[in-house]
Amino acid sequence: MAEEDFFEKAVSLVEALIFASASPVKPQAMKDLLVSQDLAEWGEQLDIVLTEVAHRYADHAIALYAIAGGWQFRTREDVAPALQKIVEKPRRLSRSAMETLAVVAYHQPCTRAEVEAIRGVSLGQNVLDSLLEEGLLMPKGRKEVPGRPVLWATTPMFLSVFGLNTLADLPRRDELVAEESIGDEGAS
Amino acid sequence: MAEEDFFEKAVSLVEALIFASASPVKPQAMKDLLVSQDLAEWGEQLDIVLTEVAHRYADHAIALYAIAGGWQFRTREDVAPALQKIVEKPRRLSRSAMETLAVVAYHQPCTRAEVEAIRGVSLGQNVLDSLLEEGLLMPKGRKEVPGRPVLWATTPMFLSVFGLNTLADLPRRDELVAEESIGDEGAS
Amino acid sequence: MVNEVLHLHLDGFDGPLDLLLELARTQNVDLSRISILQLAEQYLAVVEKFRQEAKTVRLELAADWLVMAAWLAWLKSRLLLPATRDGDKEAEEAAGLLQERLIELEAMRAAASWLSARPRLNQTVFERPVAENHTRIDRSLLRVDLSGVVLAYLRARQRGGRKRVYAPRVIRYWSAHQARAALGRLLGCQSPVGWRYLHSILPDLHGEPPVGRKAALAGALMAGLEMAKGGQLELRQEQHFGEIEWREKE
Repeated sequence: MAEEDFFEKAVSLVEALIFASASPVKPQAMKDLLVSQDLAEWGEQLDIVLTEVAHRYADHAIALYAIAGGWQFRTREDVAPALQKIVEKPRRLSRSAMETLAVVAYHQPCTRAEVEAIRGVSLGQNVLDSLLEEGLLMPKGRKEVPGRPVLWATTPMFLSVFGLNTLADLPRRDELVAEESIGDEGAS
Repeated sequence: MAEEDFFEKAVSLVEALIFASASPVKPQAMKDLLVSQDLAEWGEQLDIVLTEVAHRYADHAIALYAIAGGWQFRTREDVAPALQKIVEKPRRLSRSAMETLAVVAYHQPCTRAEVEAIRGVSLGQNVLDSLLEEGLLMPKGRKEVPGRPVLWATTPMFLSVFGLNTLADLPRRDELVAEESIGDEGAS
Repeated sequence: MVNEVLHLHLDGFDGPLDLLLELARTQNVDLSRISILQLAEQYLAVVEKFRQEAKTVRLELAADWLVMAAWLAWLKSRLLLPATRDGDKEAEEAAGLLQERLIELEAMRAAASWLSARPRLNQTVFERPVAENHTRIDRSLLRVDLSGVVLAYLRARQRGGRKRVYAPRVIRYWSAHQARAALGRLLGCQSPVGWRYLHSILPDLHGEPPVGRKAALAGALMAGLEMAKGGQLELRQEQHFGEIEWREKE
């Protein structure tokens, strides 16, 4: 088998592995697969393999995304409006819920009181409940202060739902505000 | 939009729909989708659209399959074996089979009646059959008593299954702690 | 009714901080350069306006607003004082803190709208809803080990052993019938005459359980009583629980 054929085989295997999974596939799982198929050298050059996999989908309605530390095929955004009518839509999150989620995303792990202090309003139980129900927030230990309040953090599901690879993909604060004043769509 | 673009859009929508569906997609669902997107004419020529979808995957590790009256993407058959993970769920021997095997191991060669006498229960034919099927027991001549019953013994397979070198590697009966209590157990 | 109008109106904002942020925006400058004094005045003006409209304020509805108003009134008074006074630094710090909170709130607002604008899974993008199952279950192997064999053997022996000796225990009581026969034999030989202990006719009962000995004694007594009634012998007992004696009837 020529060098090229080995590469093709590695690309096919990685493509199949990602496609066969319902959740994002971690690079380690791809490496394990390539090693098991005597393609360890391509496991070392996973970036090239993944680039080729993504390239295969250049003209497709599906694309390869880096999600929550793994890789996943998802439909492209431009086909979404058509599909939305067919696939059941999840509920939209309220503005308070989105803000609470944003505060936790940027300040995690943080307590309920901290979220309230930043937003300047008390946090309704239904808001917290809706975020927990969607699997976007999770408790992450307790803060060692009197009362030992629960600390909240975002879940891997949060990354997955918003198409982020890591929390570092969130825009920096200065980028946010700059964007805001340019767009100036305001929150009001 | 040119005629070609409409075709491309129809192909993309059908591809995305099949991708995003949990079960094989029926032609009617595809037609409904195309009609809803003002692509009814391509809904009428679904075969051409599906052929093009399949064509997009010609060099992929994934292919479009007609399954149960619908269409679904699946890993290509030549790639699937590489993804296969074999989970070993070994069978266990039934309790009676295990006891029978153990009695034969310690008393071989012995007749069925002898096994029954030691175990204190009759030996079902299915138990004996299962041990023969597994290749753990074998007949070894006949006992020269009236009726000439078959004598049973363990096989070399028995040794390999249990990781024994020879039968002498079995713990001796007098080494078994509970042995004494077996001997005069009856009195209690 | 009017109270509710006030409440509903202010409720258009997510609390006093939200209103402050909105007011700060009307200053049309970078948040880090807004005038806190101007902001405090604007806030107090808005709250005062609602107060007048409402005539009376239901405190439980507007507590947050009033606390903020009181605090801002204090801040305003300090900021208005000449810069040389002691309170100056304190007020500046408080103003800085408020500014920081507004900047943070604005950033979080922006983050929320950034997140809202993201393609959302199963809303604007779709993943493959089910995984292919490439797991094959291999049931061909036997799960057995040597200790299993040994255990099974012990179990078999135990059960088999129990079975072999299991039989209802036959307790051989020395019966009244046997006692009668023994007494009959003694009556015939008439060698030493006189009272004799009844228990002396019992066989050697060593090794018998106590219940066996008692049963034998009871049997002997029954036989003795029967034969006394028949006039063949006499029985006596000197005291309660004393020895029972017998002799041949003359």
